[in-house]
Amino acid sequence: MNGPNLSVEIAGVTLDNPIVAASGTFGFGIEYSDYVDLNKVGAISVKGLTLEPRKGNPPSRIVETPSGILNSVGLQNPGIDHFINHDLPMLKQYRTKVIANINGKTIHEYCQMALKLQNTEVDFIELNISCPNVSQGGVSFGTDPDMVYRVTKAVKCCCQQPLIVKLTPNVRDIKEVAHAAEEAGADAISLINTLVGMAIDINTRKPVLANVTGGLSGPAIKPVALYMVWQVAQTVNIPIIGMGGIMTGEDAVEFILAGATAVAVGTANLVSPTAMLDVLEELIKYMENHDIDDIHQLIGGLVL
Amino acid sequence: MNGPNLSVEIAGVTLDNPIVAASGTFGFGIEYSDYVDLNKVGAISVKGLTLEPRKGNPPSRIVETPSGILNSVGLQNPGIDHFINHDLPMLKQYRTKVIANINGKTIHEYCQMALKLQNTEVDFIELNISCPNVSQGGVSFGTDPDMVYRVTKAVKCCCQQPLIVKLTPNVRDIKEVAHAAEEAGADAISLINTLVGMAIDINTRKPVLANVTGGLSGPAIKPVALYMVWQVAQTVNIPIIGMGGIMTGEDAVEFILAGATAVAVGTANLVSPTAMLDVLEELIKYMENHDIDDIHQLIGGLVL
Amino acid sequence: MKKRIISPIIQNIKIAHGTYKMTLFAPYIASNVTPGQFVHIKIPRDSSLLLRRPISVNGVDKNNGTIDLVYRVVGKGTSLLSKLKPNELDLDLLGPLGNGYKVEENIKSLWLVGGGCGVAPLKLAAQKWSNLDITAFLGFKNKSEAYQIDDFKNLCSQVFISTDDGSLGEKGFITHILIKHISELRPKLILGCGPISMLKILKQISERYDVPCQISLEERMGCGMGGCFVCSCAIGIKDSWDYKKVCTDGPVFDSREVIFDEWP
Amino acid sequence: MKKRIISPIIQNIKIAHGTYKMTLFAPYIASNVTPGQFVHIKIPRDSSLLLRRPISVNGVDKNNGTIDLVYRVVGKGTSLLSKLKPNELDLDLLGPLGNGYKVEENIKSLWLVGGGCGVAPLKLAAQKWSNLDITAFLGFKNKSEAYQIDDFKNLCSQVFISTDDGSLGEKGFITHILIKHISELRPKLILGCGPISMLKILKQISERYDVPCQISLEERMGCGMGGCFVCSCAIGIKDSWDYKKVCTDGPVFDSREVIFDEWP
Ligand SMILES: Cc1cc2nc3c(=O)[nH]c(=O)nc-3n(C[C@H](O)[C@H](O)[C@H](O)COP(=O)(O)OP(=O)(O)OC[C@H]3O[C@@H](n4cnc5c(N)ncnc54)[C@H](O)[C@@H]3O)c2cc1C
Ligand SMILES: Cc1cc2nc3c(=O)[nH]c(=O)nc-3n(C[C@H](O)[C@H](O)[C@H](O)COP(=O)(O)OP(=O)(O)OC[C@H]3O[C@@H](n4cnc5c(N)ncnc54)[C@H](O)[C@@H]3O)c2cc1C
Ligand SMILES: Cc1cc2nc3c(=O)[nH]c(=O)nc-3n(C[C@H](O)[C@H](O)[C@H](O)COP(=O)(O)O)c2cc1C
Ligand SMILES: Cc1cc2nc3c(=O)[nH]c(=O)nc-3n(C[C@H](O)[C@H](O)[C@H](O)COP(=O)(O)O)c2cc1C
Ligand code: FES
Ligand code: FES
Repeated sequence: MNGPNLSVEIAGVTLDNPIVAASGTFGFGIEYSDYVDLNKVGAISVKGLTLEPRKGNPPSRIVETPSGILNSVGLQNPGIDHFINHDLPMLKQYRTKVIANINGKTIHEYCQMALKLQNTEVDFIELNISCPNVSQGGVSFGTDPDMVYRVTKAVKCCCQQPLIVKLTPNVRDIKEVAHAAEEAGADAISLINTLVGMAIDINTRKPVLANVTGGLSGPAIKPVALYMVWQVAQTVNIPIIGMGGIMTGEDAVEFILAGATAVAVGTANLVSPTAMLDVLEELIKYMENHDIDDIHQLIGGLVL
Repeated sequence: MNGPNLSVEIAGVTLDNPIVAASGTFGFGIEYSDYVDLNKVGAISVKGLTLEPRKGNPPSRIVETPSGILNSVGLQNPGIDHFINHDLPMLKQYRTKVIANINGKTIHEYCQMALKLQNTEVDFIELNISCPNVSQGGVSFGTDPDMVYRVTKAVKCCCQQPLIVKLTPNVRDIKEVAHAAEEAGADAISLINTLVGMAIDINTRKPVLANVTGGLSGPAIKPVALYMVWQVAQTVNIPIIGMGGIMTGEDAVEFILAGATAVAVGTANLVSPTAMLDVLEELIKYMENHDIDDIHQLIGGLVL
Repeated sequence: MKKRIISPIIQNIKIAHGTYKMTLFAPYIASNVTPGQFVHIKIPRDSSLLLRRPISVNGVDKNNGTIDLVYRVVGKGTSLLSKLKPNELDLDLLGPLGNGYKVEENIKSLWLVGGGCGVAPLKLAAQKWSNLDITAFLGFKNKSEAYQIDDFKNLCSQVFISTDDGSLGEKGFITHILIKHISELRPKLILGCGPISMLKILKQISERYDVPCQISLEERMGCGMGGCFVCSCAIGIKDSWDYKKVCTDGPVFDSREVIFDEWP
Repeated sequence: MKKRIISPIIQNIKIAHGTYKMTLFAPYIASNVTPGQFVHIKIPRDSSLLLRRPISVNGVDKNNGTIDLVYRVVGKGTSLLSKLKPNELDLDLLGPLGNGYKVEENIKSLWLVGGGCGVAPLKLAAQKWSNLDITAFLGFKNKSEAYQIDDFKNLCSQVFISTDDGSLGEKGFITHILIKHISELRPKLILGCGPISMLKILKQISERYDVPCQISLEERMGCGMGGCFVCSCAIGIKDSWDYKKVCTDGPVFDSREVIFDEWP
């Protein structure tokens, strides 16, 4: 007998299954090919791209916290051109869908990147709007609904692929921001990005991260992420890619019940290279145990 | 030889040591007298009080999450009159300072409670402004700098004791809110309260908490709390009571280095009734190992 | 007085399907515990599991200073406990906690009604009040989940067993068997423990036949000391009840006072 | 090829103050590891500790399919490892990871310079290249922290030891001893591993005397596979460098390419 149906559609693109690699935690995919058959992953959101190559922040860039990690990579990446010419063709040998996670300092930069991605094999563009917007005095785009509207609208006008807007949790009301993205034409929402946090080395009295602060991810933030996904699911009509601390199939089920059409695995990839396949397998097992033959029977299935 | 000096002053009131019981996690203190010599705790912030007795939310009210807990007690308490007549006299048999944590649905209610506390032996009033403000359509007072200013100002006018304003982390910019509280006359700031979160039982498909959402606390949120305390310490000139996931003396040192004058222990009290004494002992050990003879040498001692 | 106790593990064995018995060295608790009281266990090793787990005391051996706990593996904490070996490490317990069952001097006969892991604390009651005339009604899902039946037979005048599938004793809920006997025998006091569905029926039965009944409630706990207000249960009379604390006001309550309608 | 391996613990013993040696059954790694490569270990039991810990391979026994790791207890993870007993559980490892030391065919003599736990991976180098003429310079804080000196003596032509306090070998930094010999002997290749302060001096020395030198760097890691970009170190030439990945581009780099100024 066949297993349950796992394929989901996001803005007209079909993913074989709802498991997505969260941006920044799975490189450009190829790094993991010793461990993972990339054909088995629904989609891969690649490391955050910028217009020019970026060195990123000085080390240390990571610190372990209780059931979480703080990172301050600072968007180290080889630049979007290198991605298009070098990494994308390698990744495109696999069935997995490719999400280009783009990061701009200005709206113009986002648009330039979207234009460069035209006529490439990229399946989705993911707008990461958590990074500080230099021209707005360092406040992150993603915390201001107006800015979210403007950047989404602008990129939507010049991008060919379906547009995913990735929300930051460092806001007062996630619904407001999600609503702004949908209004501006986003085809899907992904959330959450990391929470801002820090750690101090009490022997040196210095911050552990050279960048002082970092982004908190992992199981520690799962309850917050789940709440926000649920909130956004009640607000928008576009599909949601939920993430934040997903380590197991059971975690994935929670996010799907809360309203996510797909789920992304981030920190778990740092813990185990096969994390996504494990999550997928456990998700299938859960569905079989509960006689669920289509993932759509779970999406948004929370009972209040 | 004597140990290091641990006493700190907050708004003219001296605490024997900087360890405070976080509101809601240590009842009215007396519950713990089998385990803890209450004279040894710097201060106790009692369970959140309301004008009238409150039943609180239906069970389940607690769920464990990775390195954290979600709670949705819903401010069950016997009302401020019962506290003043019954609990306060018992607690006042001890040296520990008493912080009355008050919770109103309107500014008027906060003021009524502050007035009731006049001429009582309460040492501090702590304004918990994380609860939804009914007259403002359910948005929490604490997420809007204007409302924070107004409620703080109003209570400051009618309260006799030093006023601590307790901030919620569910905001975009904690500095803004802290600044508003200071401007309005707050004598101290305490932070952080819990982050909003949820958990789903994948077998019943229902939220685990009857109230659907709850507040996340414990080590999971420590990096976020520490970051916010550090941010606020750079913004205000009044003392800070830092909290969020403090389980050990080392955790306490991190918060003190980030700028907290005192630290509150919350979730750890649920894990171990002697948590505060353990934290205190470890703090002393750290100071001794590092030849620090006065806690003031640590406060704000982060090296950038 | 409640204490914090560091307790060596003497034995930890499987006694039924998914059910384990752990014997701990804890003389203070062995001497001071009342049936229905519980210990609050810190789960060792995995520091991501913050909360203690409440487990009732199942039996004591005052001479050896040991207590028995019987627990079902339902989640991460109990699964971790089930894997511990004797002397591998010491458990950190708080106890004895809560208010146990109360049997007045004038009571001569006692009915115990337990279901599933609710049978466990009743064994301590049978042990403590073994001088009384005890009738036990014990319900299990099936034969493989039944445990300690011989212990009850040794301590009680009469023991009735039922299983959902009839694989042991009578087939059906234990409350069905109870009801068959209650109209003729009219016991003076019932002590009950088990799943909420059973406790609801027990409350109805005891009210219908006007037999005093004490039941032990379960709720998710934090501190276990009355400090955090998370372990609430609705206690009082209809339209005039309050949330009481299972940890310090309970876990044992007079069944007439428990307002199950307020339970989700 | 990198693999994920579930590895039984064969032995886990203290070999010096704060320093442990763990022997694991991991035939695949024993057969495929190069000196300087490491395994990435999942810390068992405490699920609040998410990240794996990178530990270099210290020795191999291909016949028995075992590898040795030597590690210092510095924090929660290594402390937990140090308490594990043989056969208590299996460790989850990734490996062999990273680029190890490279010794070209034409090299006939080799100098190894190690400090503290940096001595550990050099033992595998001594083992692998024991047919060459090896001189080892090993520095420790004091006698009680020294380990595996006899092993080096068996594998190397000459072994120099120093300790900070002179309690074993010469007193002072090992780089001082190195400098005393380098001007006359001019080695063909130096392989170094140790604290960053030592590596900085090693880089200077090797540049001054124009001796090729490979050093192994440490940085906090995430994935260990090049996927997360957290393990950065500045590699290149002054004013034209990039952050490379310690996990896949390293941990071993040509010392001339390591830009220590960009290190915090
Ligand atoms: C007063 C009292 C006495 C009890 N005595 C026994 C006993 O003798 N034998 C026995 O098998 N069980 C007993 N229980 C239930 C037992 O506490 C739970 O089965 C256990 O805590 C589950 O832990 P876990 O980590 O395996 O499950 P998880 O689901 O992983 O636990 C997650 C959290 O939920 C709590 N929780 C889950 N189920 C329950 C429950 N039914 N009641 C209270 N908290 C729960 C846990 O304590 C923990 O905080 C008792 C409960 C109470 C309140
Ligand atoms: C390639 C490589 C090889 C290594 N080989 C050895 C070896 O053979 N023997 C040995 O004793 N040590 C070695 N180390 C250092 C070792 O990885 C750390 O000492 C260890 O991770 C500390 O873990 P902890 O949990 O005890 O410390 P904690 O401070 O509790 O660890 C917290 C986090 O910081 C990381 N961390 C802390 N110190 C270091 C460090 N010095 N380098 C990298 N990450 C660190 C941990 O991995 C963990 O993620 C090596 C490091 C690297 C990068
Ligand atoms: C090391 C690391 C790097 C990350 N880099 C990016 C990035 O470049 N772009 C982005 O949108 N999110 C980035 N993220 C955020 C993740 O994609 C994800 O939103 C977040 O980590 C929450 O999911 P998790 O808890 O499963 O990790 C990064 C996260 C980590 C841990
Ligand atoms: C069970 C519980 C009840 C709480 N009740 C209150 C309350 O009544 N008033 C309040 O200001 N904060 C309350 N809090 C928040 C704590 O005081 C504290 O701000 C928060 O838990 C973070 O600290 P921690 O991580 O050490 O627990 C409560 C927290 C918990 C866990
Ligand atoms: S568990 Fe804290 S009050 Fe009952
Ligand atoms: S540890 Fe992830 S890239 Fe090196």
